[in-house]
Amino acid sequence: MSSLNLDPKNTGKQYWKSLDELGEAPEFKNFLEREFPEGASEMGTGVSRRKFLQVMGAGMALAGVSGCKIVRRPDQNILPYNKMPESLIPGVPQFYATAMSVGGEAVGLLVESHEGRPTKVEGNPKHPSSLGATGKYHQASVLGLYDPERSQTPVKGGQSSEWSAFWSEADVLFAGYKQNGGQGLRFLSGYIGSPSLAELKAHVLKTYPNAKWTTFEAVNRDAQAQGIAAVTGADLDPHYKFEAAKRVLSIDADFTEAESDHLKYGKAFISTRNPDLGPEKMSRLYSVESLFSPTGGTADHRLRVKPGQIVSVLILVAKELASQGLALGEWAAEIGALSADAAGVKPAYIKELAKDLLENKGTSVVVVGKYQPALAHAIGHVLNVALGSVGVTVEYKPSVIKALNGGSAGAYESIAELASAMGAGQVETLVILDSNPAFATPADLDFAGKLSKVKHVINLGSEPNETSSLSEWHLPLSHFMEEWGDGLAYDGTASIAQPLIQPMYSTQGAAELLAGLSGFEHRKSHDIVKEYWRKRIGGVDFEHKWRESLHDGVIAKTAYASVNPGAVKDGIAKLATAYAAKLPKAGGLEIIFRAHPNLYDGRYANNSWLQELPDPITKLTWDNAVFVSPSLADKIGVSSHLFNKDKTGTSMGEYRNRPMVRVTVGGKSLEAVAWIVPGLSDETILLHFGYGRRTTGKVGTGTGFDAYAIMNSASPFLAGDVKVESTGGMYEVACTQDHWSLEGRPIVREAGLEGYEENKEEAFSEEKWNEHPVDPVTGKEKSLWTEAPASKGGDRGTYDFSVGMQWGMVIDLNNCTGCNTCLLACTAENNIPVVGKEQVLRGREMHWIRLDRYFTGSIDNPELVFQPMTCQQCENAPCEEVCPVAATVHSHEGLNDMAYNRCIGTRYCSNNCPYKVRRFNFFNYTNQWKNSPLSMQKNPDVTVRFRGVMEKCTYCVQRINRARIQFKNKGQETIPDGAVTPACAQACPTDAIVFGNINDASSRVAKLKSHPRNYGVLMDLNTKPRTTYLGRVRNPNKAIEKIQA
Amino acid sequence: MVFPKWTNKIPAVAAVSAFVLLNVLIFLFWYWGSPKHLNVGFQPEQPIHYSHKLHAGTMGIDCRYCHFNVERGQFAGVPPTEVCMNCHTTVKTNSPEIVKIREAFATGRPIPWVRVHKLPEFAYFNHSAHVNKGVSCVSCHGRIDQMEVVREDQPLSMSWCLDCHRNPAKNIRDRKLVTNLAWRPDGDPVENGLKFMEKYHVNTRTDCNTCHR
Amino acid sequence: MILHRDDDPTRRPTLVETGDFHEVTDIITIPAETKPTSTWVILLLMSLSLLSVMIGMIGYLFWEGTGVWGVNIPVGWGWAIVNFVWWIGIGHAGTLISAILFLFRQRWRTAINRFSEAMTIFAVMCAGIFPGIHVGRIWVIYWVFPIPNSMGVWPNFRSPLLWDVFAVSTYFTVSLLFWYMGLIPDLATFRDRATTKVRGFVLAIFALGWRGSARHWQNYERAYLILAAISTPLVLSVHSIVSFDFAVSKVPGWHTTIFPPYFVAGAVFSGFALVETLLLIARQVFGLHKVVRMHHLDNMNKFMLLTGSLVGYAYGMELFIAWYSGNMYERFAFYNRALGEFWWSYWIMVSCNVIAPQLFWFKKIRFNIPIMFIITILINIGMWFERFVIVITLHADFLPSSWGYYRPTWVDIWTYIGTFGLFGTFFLLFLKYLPQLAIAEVKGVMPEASPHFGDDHHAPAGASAKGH
Amino acid sequence: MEKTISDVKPKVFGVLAQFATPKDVYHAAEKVRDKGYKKWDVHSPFPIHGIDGAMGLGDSRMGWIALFMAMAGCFGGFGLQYWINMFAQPVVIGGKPLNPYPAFVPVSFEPGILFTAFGCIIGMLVLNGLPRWYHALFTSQNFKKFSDNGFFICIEARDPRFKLDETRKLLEDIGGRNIEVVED
Repeated sequence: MSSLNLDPKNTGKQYWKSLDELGEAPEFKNFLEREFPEGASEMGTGVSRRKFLQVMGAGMALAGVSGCKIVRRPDQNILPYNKMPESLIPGVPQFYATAMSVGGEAVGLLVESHEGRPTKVEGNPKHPSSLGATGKYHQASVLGLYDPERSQTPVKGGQSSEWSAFWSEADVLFAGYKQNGGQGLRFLSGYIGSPSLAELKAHVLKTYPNAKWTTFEAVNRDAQAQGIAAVTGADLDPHYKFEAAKRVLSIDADFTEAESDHLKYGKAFISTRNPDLGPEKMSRLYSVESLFSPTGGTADHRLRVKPGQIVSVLILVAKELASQGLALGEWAAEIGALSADAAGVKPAYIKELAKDLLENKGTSVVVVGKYQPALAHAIGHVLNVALGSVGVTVEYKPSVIKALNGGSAGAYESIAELASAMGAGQVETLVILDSNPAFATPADLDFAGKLSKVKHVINLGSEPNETSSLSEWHLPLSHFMEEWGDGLAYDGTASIAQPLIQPMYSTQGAAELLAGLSGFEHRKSHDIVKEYWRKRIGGVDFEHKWRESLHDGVIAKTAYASVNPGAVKDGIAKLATAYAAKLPKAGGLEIIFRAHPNLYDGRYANNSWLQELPDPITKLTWDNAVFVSPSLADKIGVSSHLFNKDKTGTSMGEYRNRPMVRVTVGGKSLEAVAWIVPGLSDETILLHFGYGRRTTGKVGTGTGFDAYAIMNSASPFLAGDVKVESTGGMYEVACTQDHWSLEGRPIVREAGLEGYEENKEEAFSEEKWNEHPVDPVTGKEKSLWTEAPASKGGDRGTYDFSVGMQWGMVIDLNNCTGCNTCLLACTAENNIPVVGKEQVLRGREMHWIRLDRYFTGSIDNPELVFQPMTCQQCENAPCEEVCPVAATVHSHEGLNDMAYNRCIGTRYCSNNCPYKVRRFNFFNYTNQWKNSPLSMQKNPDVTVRFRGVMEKCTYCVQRINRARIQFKNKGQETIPDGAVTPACAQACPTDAIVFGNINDASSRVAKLKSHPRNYGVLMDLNTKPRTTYLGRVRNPNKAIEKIQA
Repeated sequence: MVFPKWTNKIPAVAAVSAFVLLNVLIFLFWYWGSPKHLNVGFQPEQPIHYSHKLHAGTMGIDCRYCHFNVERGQFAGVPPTEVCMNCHTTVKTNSPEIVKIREAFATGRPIPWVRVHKLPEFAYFNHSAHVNKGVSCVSCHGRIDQMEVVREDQPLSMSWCLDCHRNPAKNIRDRKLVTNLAWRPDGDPVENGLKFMEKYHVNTRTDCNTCHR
Repeated sequence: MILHRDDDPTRRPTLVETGDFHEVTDIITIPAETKPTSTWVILLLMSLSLLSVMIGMIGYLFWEGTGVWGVNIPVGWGWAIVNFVWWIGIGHAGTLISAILFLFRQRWRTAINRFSEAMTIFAVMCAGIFPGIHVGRIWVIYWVFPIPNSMGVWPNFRSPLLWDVFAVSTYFTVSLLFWYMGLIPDLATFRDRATTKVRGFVLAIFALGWRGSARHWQNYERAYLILAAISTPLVLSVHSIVSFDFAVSKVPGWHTTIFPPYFVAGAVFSGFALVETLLLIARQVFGLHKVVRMHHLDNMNKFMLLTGSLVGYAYGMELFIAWYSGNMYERFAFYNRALGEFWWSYWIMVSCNVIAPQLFWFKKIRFNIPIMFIITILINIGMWFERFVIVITLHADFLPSSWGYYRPTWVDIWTYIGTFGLFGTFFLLFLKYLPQLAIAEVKGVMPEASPHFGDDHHAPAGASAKGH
Repeated sequence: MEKTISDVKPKVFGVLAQFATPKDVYHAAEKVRDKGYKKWDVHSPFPIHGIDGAMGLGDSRMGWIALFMAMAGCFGGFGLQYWINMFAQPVVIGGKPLNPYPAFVPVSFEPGILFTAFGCIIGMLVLNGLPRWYHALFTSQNFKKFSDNGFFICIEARDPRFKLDETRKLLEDIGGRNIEVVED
């Protein structure tokens, strides 16, 4: 089983045995051909040779005949290296530090590489924005690298071409601009997060003084910058220090999911959510929002208001604070002058809220979301200053974005300016760097239409998209894992992004293109980056520093220092007028636009992992939808199609088709499918942009609905005067969890901090929660059998779960924010196939982790709980006893082993699994990797499962075994705590998942297992799950609870 | 109609012959169909007539000189061409076989060795885990040092693996001797094995996940 | 069932009106010796076409994978298992009727036993198909048998599915032997009447040279008795074991001790229903009014009334226990059955299985061929839905987050319809070419068969043949 | 005398006589039995109640065969399961002990039944010396009636008491008709 199984036809490039598994390697094909002809008869009627080969091709299929080979195995080649890279041990993965930037903010990563193939992304603990954690986009990025539909060669007018051809044209063209200083030459890019690129940009603008550079990101922090600048007079970013905050007021801020630096914030915030800190130390989160954000789900009090009222609530809080004696400094008068209308919000609520903040003066903080107007950010800042939070729970640092991109105009203003210039025919050449304005811009700009007025459109992008199809030249962009680069974290910390693999196709980086266009010097990105940093950190020992920063993934001492914000008077008044102008008139229906949680602004539409990743709140896959509140659904008469009988969820089946609605905003209208979201404020529509791509790969095209079509560049994220009516049409939506209610079952257990404090032992006990606790009579489990640990026989039939390493897991429901990263990490680590919308509709998604979401309380204004549900590794596993062929049995270390190659696929185990966490290959889903670079992403340590085989979470047993061998080779029998971390636990930003040896009393997991909050799901079935949960404890404000009651 | 007399013999004859035939079939399948017979003795032609007998046997080069990853990695690894070149830049440079190697090295085109020992893709075998616990190469690969051309010496079937994983003693020896294929313990191999099992904390596992992931 | 008329051996059983053995032989053999009727040919062609549909569907399934069915997670079993249990249930009446009625010396059994045994065999064939094809990797299905192999791996004998494998295969084999054994003397009869060489030859082969020797009869009768004696517990065990597939699991609505008796009752219930359905058709087509008498049908109807009521009781008991157990999951499972998204299937089941057979309280209905025909059909439908209701319970078990829905595909539907082709084909061939009634047994229960016939001075033969 | 008869070629198999009803053949059988014949038989389309008594036959041995097979099946089945779970494949499944004997009941019971069934049919055939496609009686056209409405007694030449004329005479006396000498 050599991993060096090279294809003789190409030298150097490394493939791996999975290609064999997928029946690709030619020698493997005829190997099968000669090996299994008799086997064909076992396939039953009507199976052609070819199909049969595919069938036999996949790994486990061999199991069928491995027991009885019919003919002598024919030749199969092993192709060794010629010169072997140092430090490479075949079969042992290597990790390299790099960094990935989304929206101009870099997060440091460690990428796992198998014989030169990047296969898995982990967080870089040394990087301030990662701290070892990763987000969805990072986990999914590795798939993007192998996306078979990536742009691979330059394309001119639809015809694939050569870089040389491009340069010969470009050189002529730009020689001309050299003369006229770049008259009619425009550049468009997203936020630049790379210092070296920023320098090049400056260089370009120096070379072409008359050229203009436009920066546009559909998702941006302009409002924040504007607001803070207005009251501080400087381009500053707030950096919240949740670890120090005891009271948090979140104004529509999804800071554990979508805000800048959310990985860091999540960790910090969660660290204050441990109920054992006690009432003094445990934080309390007030969340004011219209939509249901995961952060809102973790809130102790979530105030559900209409979008237009959110700022008003903030104003009221400010005024209330002032009236309770908080000095608002130079802004007191301005704020006093502000008018606020928050009809429906109880004044008492505001009063108590303000009181609580005031009582915790100095340790409270106000966080304002990036979609809120500048005014909100300004007031937020004012309150933080007044509450004495600055320096304690929030500090200010120069804005990275501003530093690298400059410019005072907001993104939407700039793009509008560019659009009008194009419309006026003032743009002769437009160079677009890795952005997709033809799609990701509000329809009122008609950007796509105006592109036709531009003579030369040069578009550098990673995939063919709406813009490239309208470009004269589409140039392929390298993936960040193929290209040298650098990036700044939100706090300014710089990282070098080193490549892990040679560019797979003839692609180039943005820097290389710019270098070429500016100085006509064709430098490689490596030199560009390295030269830049030589200038920056230079010094005699630069080479050493360089290697060090490559190794660490961060460049030492580059983080920005925090600064003391200045105070600018009557900044608020100015913003107030601007705000009032855009504020939709009260009373009417309002619509809010947000970036899609998985597709961002649409750039990830062709990433099948992200497409099939369920939306955290609604669990929709492969589509976005017009989100309406239950009451609004009633009003527009679509609820009957959405609700199930007793309104405990959307209907499971009678209506597979969901109703279409027509949404009309400012004259533009969009037909999209409607979906009910409990907890969304009434009279509000939420629509995510990013879906509805017209031109992209097979995966993304034709999924969802294009929200940009009804967005308006003037006020992109909030609009009033909306009409919505049912069209009577129908549309199929693939949702992975229709049911909302817990049906009163003790699956997710919650308690208030007070109740928990009173009686910790009781709060989450079986006796309290179960009608039938594990043992009503004697206090011991009821079992007909002497259970395994006691049973003996045969030579190694003795199982004793009290000796050796016994694996177990604890998931802290207090920590889980439902961000889905674990799910993607699992997908990447365990070669989990994507099944597509049709199969999800049939209920056949393959994710090993199901991130269960339940709404509790009233359907209109519920609370939200998440529960990651995966194989519980029961000691008395119901799945095992029913398997007729013993394909799933127990290991000595308490794992519920699943031997894929023994499975015959009766699906009985899944039926008998009370947690329904087993997944079945109904079709040969792994076909999708055939003849595709996707196969190179697969983890060689995990078998690729074939059609007809059951699979499930293994606790990442391949990692356990790797560690075991590693330590045993050192002569160490037991694996130390922390040496094995499953993919999910490693990726989790909030450390919700703890894994380890429960026999080792000193291990984290063992400690948690003995914690009073620890409980098992469905313990009354005596399944003895190895995965248990820590009950959820909220920290509500009694006074406010009274008001709500 | 009336059947001839001899038809009365049919039942007895049929019964007996059926019984015999069945046993023969079972035996044939047992023998011809089992990996013991199918895998053992597989000896493909190699692109280069490399003789383990000469190198490992006569000249006594240690296995780990070429298969240098065997103690660190999952795979013993087929040596990169440069390993051959270490010696053959000077030794027997003009033999036709060496010429092939030199060409391969020069062109960077890998030598398409033919795989002899092959486990199915879903079975994960780790060389280091075995070698470091004193399992000798010879246990699975036989007397490579006596093979002109490498042949498969053991069935490598699952039950064959299990046999050893259940009673490993006779295949465990001093770690220093794992590459000494000729070595035989003076006394009872089991006793000797038990000694080193003690020393190396050998406790073999038979859980599914030991080999299947 | 007290059948006073038949229980007095000295009186002519109403089974046959004639006292002449030869006439009996004729009645039963002539249909097999004459040319097939056009009705028969048409029916056979229809069956064959359905059979080919089934084969096509299975081929498609092999080619594409289990995904062509409606099954999913959480509903891992769909129509395949429903059909399996349904067919196997139907397969139960056959052997039960012949075995139990034989042990109880119910002489009227001779009217139906050959039918029902044949039916059993064909039904079990149909049933056997499904467990075979419903697995994901059909080409390794042989792993369920304890065959020594170079992997050193063995089946798991804790699994009800494995018990199924043994139970069903045993049941099929034993039924086949039982049936064939009964056929031997009758095949001899056919043989001795054979006119063509080929027919004579073939029949002679299968008659094994039977010559009605008293010494042979002695062993034969004893062997038959023992077979009957072991078949009875076998029948009970088989459906009990099938019910274990559900009862042994943890799924709420499956995990219940009432299943074995309830399944057996249901099986016999549906079995009798289908026997009667087919009997009524055959009776019409082949004019067996003389041997299959009204009061046989009456007995069967009474039996269905009994088993139907048992099944109804089981339904009620399930609900009661679910409520009484106080287990929230059980309670919900049954609430969901009756009022959840699949409420319709539950109520079809109840009305067909519990309400319909209650009509048999009325003598008029028990003696009304068309109505009883309809009722038997209804019962068969109802019993299919019973299994559907049970299997579909999977769609909402413990964790609400995992709840799903089930919807069959066209492949599911056509595979099921196709099995009728298989059943029909075999059954028609049986009707045409084999003795539909056990000739020797029918003769054996005639008064004339008694060596003491006429010794005592009873009502003359034929008298009691009339009336009732 | 016997000698000459036995020398006759083709040799005589026995004398076959037909009777009208089960009753006749029953009483005839009693008489043949009383004459002390051993190698003789009654042929009827269906088992005649009590004929074995009338013929003085012993009890059938079927029961013992069945019992033996049943035991073999049951213990074989259980033994297999026990061996597999305790020795061949001792893994813990579902947290149950290695020998969860209640779970082994079905697969012990079913083989028991299966073996018994085979024991019955094969045993029956063996005891009856079937299949036997050739038999002297099949040469008699009249004998064909045995499977319809004919009742026959055949006394075989193998019987020590067999004397062609006497035996034929006896069969006539006890009411046999269509008496013929069946040759082998």
